[in-house]
Amino acid sequence: MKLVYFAWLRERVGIPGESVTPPADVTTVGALLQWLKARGGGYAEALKDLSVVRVAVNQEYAGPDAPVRPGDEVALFPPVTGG
Amino acid sequence: MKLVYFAWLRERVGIPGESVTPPADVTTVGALLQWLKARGGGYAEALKDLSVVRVAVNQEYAGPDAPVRPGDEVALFPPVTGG
Amino acid sequence: MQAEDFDVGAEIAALRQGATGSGAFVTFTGIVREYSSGRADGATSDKQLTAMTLEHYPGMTARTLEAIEVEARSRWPLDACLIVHRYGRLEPGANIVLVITASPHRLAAFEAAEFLVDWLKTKAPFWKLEESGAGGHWVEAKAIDDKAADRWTVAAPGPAQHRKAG
Amino acid sequence: MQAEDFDVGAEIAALRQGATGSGAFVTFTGIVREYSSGRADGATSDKQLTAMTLEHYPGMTARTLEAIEVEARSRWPLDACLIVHRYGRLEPGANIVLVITASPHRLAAFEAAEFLVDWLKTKAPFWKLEESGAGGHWVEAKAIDDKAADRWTVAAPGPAQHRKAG
Repeated sequence: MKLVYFAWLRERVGIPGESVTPPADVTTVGALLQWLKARGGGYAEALKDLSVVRVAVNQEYAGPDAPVRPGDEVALFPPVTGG
Repeated sequence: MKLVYFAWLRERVGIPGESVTPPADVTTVGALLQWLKARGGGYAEALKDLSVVRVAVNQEYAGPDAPVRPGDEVALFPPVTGG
Repeated sequence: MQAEDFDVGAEIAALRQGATGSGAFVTFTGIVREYSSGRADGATSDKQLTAMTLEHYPGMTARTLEAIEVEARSRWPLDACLIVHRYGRLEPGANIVLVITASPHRLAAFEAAEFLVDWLKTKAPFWKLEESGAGGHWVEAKAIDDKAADRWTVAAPGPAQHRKAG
Repeated sequence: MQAEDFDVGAEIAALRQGATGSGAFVTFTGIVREYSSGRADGATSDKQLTAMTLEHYPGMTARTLEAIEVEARSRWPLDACLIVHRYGRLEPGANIVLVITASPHRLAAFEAAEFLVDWLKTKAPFWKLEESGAGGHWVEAKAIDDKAADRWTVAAPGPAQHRKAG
């Protein structure tokens, strides 16, 4: 699974993206966020307030119950501020 | 009093404007329109449906009860269609 | 108002010089269509236009445009606004009218531009004569334009409040 | 989306070539302001900006802009519409975003442009980093933008109906 991070979430995690292999029971966006957060350090810092974390799976917005699978591109970022 | 006409109202009256001296009892926009209409011909044709006639006195929109005085510039025209 | 054409890009660029606090610029450009805009009674008419002639009432036009601009500035926080309206004989595709608004707030810029166009359509003394193969035809005022203009006659203290009701 | 600047006048002119049936063109241009836009909590901050950096998510941005345009075209009768959004480091006064809509109907052109900007602000994956003397600061999303975007999530069969409720 490919993870990508943007804006202050990228800064807090410390890298723009990475490949990860979460445990088999991590099958939803919500579970993935909890698993990442449990890594501590920059991850815990970046994900401490999930109300300001948005997720896109394969470049489509996805809620906490949306499925994630090996091979997906999962993006984590703050609420958007373009325009 | 100076009268000016625009658009199809001008075409029906047949002239772009004129100086008139209405009787002393013509003191309002409404009375002026009735007096002009009574002239017949192009005036009667132009003023037959007053719901589509707009009036400006000294370049400000004016209703039927607005006063008109000697020296005023009174414009008669259809509802505007610019923009 | 003017008979000459205008350059939308140049007008925007000029306005931007004087509105450095603004993040939002909205423009409306009205141009002569190729086909008649239909009749006021809703009947469709697809007459191909050869030209559109805009008649206006010079002294009153200037006063009205000024009054409309003052009103818009009193209602919205505008750093700049511009109204250019042409008159005379114009061919299909030609510019008729340009409205530009600049504000720190995009909703204000949008609303002020809509307001200016709605008021232009219902208050500024311009009249359109469409020319087609069938001859000349004075465009009739549309009820929908009066309705659009009426949106702004209810007390509208600001963009947010106005929108809240939407 | 692009890093390069755009020319509003040239973009309008190009769009007009392909929209000869349209009488109404609306543009929205967003530019980098000279001062910080304030914090999401409403606290005012008048920090003078030295630059604004726009980060984006390339693949998703393209998909989102396309989806937003398709949605606008399904809701309003548009002859043409254009979205240009820049990314990278931009200085005060620089163009950020351009939206143009063309329609036979001015209300449709206005509403579609507002819709596109509202959706851009709340859905397109761009993030603004303001740089000032005090360092870098990620702009926070504003509740007012969500509210503006929410205007369009109620069933809105067309401009007239939407406005009627206003």
